Amino acid sequence: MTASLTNALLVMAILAIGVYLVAIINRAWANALGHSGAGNPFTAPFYSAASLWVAPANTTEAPDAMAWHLAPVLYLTLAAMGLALVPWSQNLVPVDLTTGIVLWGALEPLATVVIFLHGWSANAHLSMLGAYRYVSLGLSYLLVSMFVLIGVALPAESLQFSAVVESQAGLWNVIRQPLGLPLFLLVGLGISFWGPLNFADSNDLAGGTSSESSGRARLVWQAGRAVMLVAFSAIGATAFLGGWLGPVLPGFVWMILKTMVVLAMALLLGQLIPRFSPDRFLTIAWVLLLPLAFVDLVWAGLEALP
Amino acid sequence: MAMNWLRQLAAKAPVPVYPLLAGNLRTDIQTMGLDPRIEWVASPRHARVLLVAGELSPATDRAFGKVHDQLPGPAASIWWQGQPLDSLADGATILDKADDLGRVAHQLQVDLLSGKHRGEPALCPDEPPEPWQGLGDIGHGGEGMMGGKPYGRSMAMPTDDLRDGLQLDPMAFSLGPFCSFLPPGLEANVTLHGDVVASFEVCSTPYPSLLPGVFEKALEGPVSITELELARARHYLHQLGHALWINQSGTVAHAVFAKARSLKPGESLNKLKKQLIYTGFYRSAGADKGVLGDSQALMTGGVAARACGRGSDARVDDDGYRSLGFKPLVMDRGDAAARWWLWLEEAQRSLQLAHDAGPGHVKTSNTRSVELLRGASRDGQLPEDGTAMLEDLLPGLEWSEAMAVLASLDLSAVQRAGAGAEGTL
Amino acid sequence: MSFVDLIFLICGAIAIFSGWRVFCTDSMVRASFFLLISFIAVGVIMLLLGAVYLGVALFFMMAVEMMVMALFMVMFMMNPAGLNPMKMVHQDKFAALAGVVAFFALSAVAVFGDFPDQPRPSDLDPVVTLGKELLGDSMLVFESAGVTLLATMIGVVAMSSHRGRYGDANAGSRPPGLEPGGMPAFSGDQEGSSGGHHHHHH
Amino acid sequence: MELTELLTLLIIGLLTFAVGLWLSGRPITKPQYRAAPPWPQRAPFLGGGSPENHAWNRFHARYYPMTLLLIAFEMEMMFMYPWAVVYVAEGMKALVEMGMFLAILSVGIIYGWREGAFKWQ
Repeated sequence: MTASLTNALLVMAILAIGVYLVAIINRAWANALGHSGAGNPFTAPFYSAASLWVAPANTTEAPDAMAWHLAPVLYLTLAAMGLALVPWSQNLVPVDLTTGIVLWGALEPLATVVIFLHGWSANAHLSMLGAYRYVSLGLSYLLVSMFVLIGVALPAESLQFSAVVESQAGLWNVIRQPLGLPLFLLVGLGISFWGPLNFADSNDLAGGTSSESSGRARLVWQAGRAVMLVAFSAIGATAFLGGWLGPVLPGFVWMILKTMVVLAMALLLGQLIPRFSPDRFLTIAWVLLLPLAFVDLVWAGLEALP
Repeated sequence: MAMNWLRQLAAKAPVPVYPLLAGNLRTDIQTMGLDPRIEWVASPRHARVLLVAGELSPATDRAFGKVHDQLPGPAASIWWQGQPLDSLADGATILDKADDLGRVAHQLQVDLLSGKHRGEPALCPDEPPEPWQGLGDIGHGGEGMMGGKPYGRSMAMPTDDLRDGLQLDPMAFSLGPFCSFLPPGLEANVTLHGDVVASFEVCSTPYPSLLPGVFEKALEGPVSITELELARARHYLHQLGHALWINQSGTVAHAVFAKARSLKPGESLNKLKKQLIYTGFYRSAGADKGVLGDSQALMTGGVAARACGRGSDARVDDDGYRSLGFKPLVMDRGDAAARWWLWLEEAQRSLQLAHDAGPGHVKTSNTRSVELLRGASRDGQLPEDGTAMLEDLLPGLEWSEAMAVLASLDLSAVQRAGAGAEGTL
Repeated sequence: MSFVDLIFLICGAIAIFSGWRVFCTDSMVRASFFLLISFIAVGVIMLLLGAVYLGVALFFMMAVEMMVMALFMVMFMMNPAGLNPMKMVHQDKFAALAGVVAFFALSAVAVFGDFPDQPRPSDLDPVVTLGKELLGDSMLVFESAGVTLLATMIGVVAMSSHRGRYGDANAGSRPPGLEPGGMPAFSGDQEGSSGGHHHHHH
Repeated sequence: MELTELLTLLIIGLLTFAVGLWLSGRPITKPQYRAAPPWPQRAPFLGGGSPENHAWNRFHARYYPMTLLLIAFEMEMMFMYPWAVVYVAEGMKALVEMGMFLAILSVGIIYGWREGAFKWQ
């Protein structure tokens, strides 16, 4: 019980730091790309968060009140549960489930449900368009993500994330299964609807699913997105970059560094690449990415054969 | 007045401002957004301050009231280049210089957060959209499952679908004139089937764009090609930036606006060009859509026509340009990406021309036929509004593709600055 | 009462409550997601029973399925959000009766059934066992599941896709005749856009 | 063992849920609630335009064949996970069997692609 509580508090701490980290890296990239208004990466996140916190709330004419209120909270919760699955070092695994990979696979469609609800429940046109559009994305990257993660489970002979890390003691999966990480990066951008895969909250819908919300509800929504991206990056680092493995430095330091590398890559792609058309992405996901995921799986399988 | 620490922190954040354009001022707005003390937001729900840019016309009062009231209060407006509405004139914040926006907005944010400014009164009456016609306590519907006006709005009835042999409930609404993702002033009745545009009916055309001063002068007499081309390059970069913003590349768009603010003759845009190619901007949403027909291309003129292979460029009739070896840039794809591509190419070439012309040495010679920012003026005839073609162009497109196509076209009428008085304003 | 019992009772209550709400709410979307909540609660109970794989798999299966169900609900049902009041149940008396009978039948099995009571061997990994089974005795079942799924996919595409081998569905597609080779069941307008697709669901 | 891990997960979920609820503040979404914002503020944002009807209607999701294909495909994931665990132990047999299974399903994907199921309908 005590161990559970300590682990839970640890995850909460990582969650808080993660949100801050995403804000910092995102602003740092913006500054590097020539955005003059991004502000000081270290202080500006606090100002923006406070600004959202004190902003008044909004509602719509006839919303699905419960769903609208709960959707951001549930999204944050799902993100936190994803974060909980991450093994930070050999001895520090908050939730070392034997079916961790399956649970991560379950969190993705549940996130899709919650994002859909967020846009749908406002009973407003632009936000609902964002919600429906997102579902086409959420249901498309799901299979890719599952195949890629099964690929890393093959050499580990387990669905446990800590076992996946240990299986990479000889060689990291990023080299053994080179298609895995790039495919998984797209999944990460999709699940947190960031940059090129921001179908839910896009500018051409005046903010999409969050076009009707303001204030603290929006703060939770943004925080949820950030946590989801951190959770995804940490899972990506675990599955492909050898998790806590590394010389000299302690395991969790390696893990943090690797997570930050994946996170920084995802955020950079998010800022540089323009949004796909949903129509086009649907075709790409099924006709290009899914076969690539098959190839990745076969590759992983052949590589793992004794 | 005292603020708690949270509000003090919040006051330091960039002011979230919703730009409400009551004139064709998007370029100015984009430049003003470079101020780190403010941040443009896409929905008034995210804003604390409303910037009213331009002179409101009585025709849009109702629409203005709607957007104004959608800012979660307390919120306040800043008026720029126009008179405040009578009902909001008391204590209105008026901006004289565009550069001051950051300071003024920030001050307003502090006042709003500290409670010194109580927010503006609502303009629309506080009552449900339509009278409730219902049976239950909370306005539940009329007769049957589809009739009535539950919760004060009617429900859709099925109509024939655009593509399927199905009957669908259309999603119908009017958009604009103050949408951040539409050309300023454009008002349209939109019907969607799913997220595909089924019909797009233009109700009021976008605000005419006013010619920059140097183009004004070019219609009167010889002007320096350097100045003219710098203004042109700036304009195309701003258009491109808007398309980038629509396609969710806000950071890149910001960098483009920053570049456009301080263009130098002969500057190279190669880095940007490469970046846009490698990041797939020309393959993003809607890039292969919005191919113009011949008459549409001629109607639009300028870059849009040249992107379809219609090589008309009034600059070939000008001795000044001919002496610089000018040849029109033409493409034959005609889709949205071709226009974006050509905007950047034109901007690059304009910078080159500005360099070749040298400061003030080579001047334009032809005032009867001048290549403007959109299309050409021929014998004093300026390009007219072309938004009617959207009614043919957009139906059948998915929403984000339709918005991208809109962001690749400049269809507003062109007006001389002096002509505003007898125009729509 | 142990902690596990407590969680079991809470999840059971959630499953039953949200299952009941499915039939009370007006909104199709809400109904789908109440059903999802119900399934999730059942999934948690499966986790408590030690069926970690099945429980978690239930989450992802049901999340996808309920999402798709919600989409189709909204596509086909008039008044999908229940803005106008309506009755969500048909033949409610019969359904209630059938429910009660089923409940007692299942309860009887639970109470009077003779369940094996030897505990699971501690070294048994259900996922590994399942995998071995798939590659062993059940291989034929497993591969025929693949063929069944393929048939499902082909059927789904053939029935639902708009653009088919013979061109667009609305170009020349007509409802089939009432008798082989007979006139179309509905002689609509010239574009062949049938107006006969009113969905009288409730 | 496993139950401890699940307990931790439950605690994390509940804790985040509670924090999220606190962060998102008091719900003001109920129309009956007295502090609800005025009606004009609550109208759907359309840049000054107005809707003809409620947004909640029958909505033609243009990608519906894909969702049906996904459901069929997703059943197969149930088999993939246990397969992955015993893959190395079973070796070539596992590869061939799953290869066959995937090949069968790929036919479905290819058929769907050919019929345009992965496009906006």
